[in-house]
Amino acid sequence: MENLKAIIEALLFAADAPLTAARIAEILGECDEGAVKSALLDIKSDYSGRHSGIAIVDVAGGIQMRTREDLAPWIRKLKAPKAAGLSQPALETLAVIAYRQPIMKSEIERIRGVDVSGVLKGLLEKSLIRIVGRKDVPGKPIIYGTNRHFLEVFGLRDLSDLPTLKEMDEEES
Amino acid sequence: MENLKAIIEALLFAADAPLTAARIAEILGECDEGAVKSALLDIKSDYSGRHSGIAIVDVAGGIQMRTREDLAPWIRKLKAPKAAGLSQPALETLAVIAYRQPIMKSEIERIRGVDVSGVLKGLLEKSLIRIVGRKDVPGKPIIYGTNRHFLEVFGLRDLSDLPTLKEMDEEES
Amino acid sequence: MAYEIKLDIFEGPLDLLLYLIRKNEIDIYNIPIALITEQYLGYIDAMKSLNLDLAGEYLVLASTLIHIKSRMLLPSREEDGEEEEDPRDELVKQLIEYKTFKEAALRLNNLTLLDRDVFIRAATEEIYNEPFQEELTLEEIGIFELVAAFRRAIASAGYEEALEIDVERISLSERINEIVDILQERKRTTFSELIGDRTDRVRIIYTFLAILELMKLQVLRAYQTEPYGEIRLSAAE
Repeated sequence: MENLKAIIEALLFAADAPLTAARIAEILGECDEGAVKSALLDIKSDYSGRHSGIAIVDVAGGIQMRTREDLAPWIRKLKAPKAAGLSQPALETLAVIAYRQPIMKSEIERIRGVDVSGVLKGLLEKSLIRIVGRKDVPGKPIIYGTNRHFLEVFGLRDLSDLPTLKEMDEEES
Repeated sequence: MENLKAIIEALLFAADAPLTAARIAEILGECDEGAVKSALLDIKSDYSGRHSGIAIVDVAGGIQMRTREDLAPWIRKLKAPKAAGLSQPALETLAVIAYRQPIMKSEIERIRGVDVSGVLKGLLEKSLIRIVGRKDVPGKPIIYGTNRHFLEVFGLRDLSDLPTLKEMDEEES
Repeated sequence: MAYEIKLDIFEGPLDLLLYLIRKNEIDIYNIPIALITEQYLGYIDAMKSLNLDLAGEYLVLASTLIHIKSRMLLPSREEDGEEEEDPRDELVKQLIEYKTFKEAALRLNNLTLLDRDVFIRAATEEIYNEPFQEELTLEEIGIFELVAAFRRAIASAGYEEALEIDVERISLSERINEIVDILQERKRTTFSELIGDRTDRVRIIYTFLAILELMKLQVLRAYQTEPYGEIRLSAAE
């Protein structure tokens, strides 16, 4: 069904976050998830087959249209003034939170050896992390975790997709 | 040149406003506007030829990727206000109620500077707030507070789990 | 100057220490504390002399290093044949943990980053030919978004006093909500029932304040049949 593919293509294009097959099926109404999934596979191979500048990728539990990675230099020229990317303190803090979540601020500071107040605030504003709750200890400290947007930004399907943490084994050397 | 088309496709996709052939040629550097224009025509006919859900249209003196007009009903479903969704005004009103409860409508309006009747109705329907009672002053104004459902939605055990502004400011310091 | 300082390149005292270890090609499990302490203090002095804003954390680690150094100088006492722990152990553990995450950060940075390596569509409404109101689903809203929304709301109100959210006020609201819940279920209750067997003073005070507030709001009525007698509460009609 050619039109099904066209509709899904348009939905992927218009969505501002990754879409799940279930959500697409829900929008389509009389269409089951299996049909959506096979149409998605078709679309994916169409795009890569015709060497499109747009790629269809699995990310953050859904599917999203993105520009092809090797074309980044051109897109960056288009978007010139906005320098993207994260600062070193933000990356380090994010790494600690991603691998150790849920985690308290004091714990992050113990690991990084520096105050992380400003960095946390910035990460919250970028929606990369979120407040998960409060720990049930005196003072009820706030605990942090990563957000779904974190997965989207780092192109991860889920947290198990994180690069493995090379914990240096003390016994080793 | 297949890659030229891919680059232009990616640029059209990533641009936040219609692009002119001149701008695209400028980004590409060693490419003249004529070549860009003919590539654009190619891309246009590629998209319409394969009945893509995405159309390449001339608009506002430039060229833009858009969803195909006849697919609008589906896109509208994707973008429809979500049953469990909150608009920015609703979120702000909810926040004022959460932090200032029990609070009268007039007080919320004084803080927000706008009429909040409709928003309050929506929040009551979503069971995020409730009527706590009526204040004993002329007109017996209704007083609002949050509901148990509010705590559930935000994953709070009780209201004292709400971060104080001071805590959030400390993150900044 | 003996030490070339680029403070910006260090992410903190642990990072500086890792740098010194790397520079001296030292085994992280066997740090020559005297040498490292000397170099570390050299950096600190240089930073000070450059009037660089030295974060307190650098000084804390300096004192830790000096402390370890002095402990290393003491002859090790082997009591009851038990081996004394190496004074450096704690620091080594901390350094290794930090190093692990520093490397993890590097690996994160090597992933395909959105808005750096790949891009999603940036244009919004105009592509649908009609505007849509953006709404967030409840799952997308977290506590931070709520706090941020409150901040925006009171910022536009333009007065400062509203900026304070104190814990007392929130606790009072909490108590008020609990009492309203109870009254909606049972229509009447008593003060001692509300307190229950929990006797902490703060709870008693907030309960009392909440009742006063609710009386003022005419949400409940309070009766007392005798002085110092049980306070009976019922939902106002």
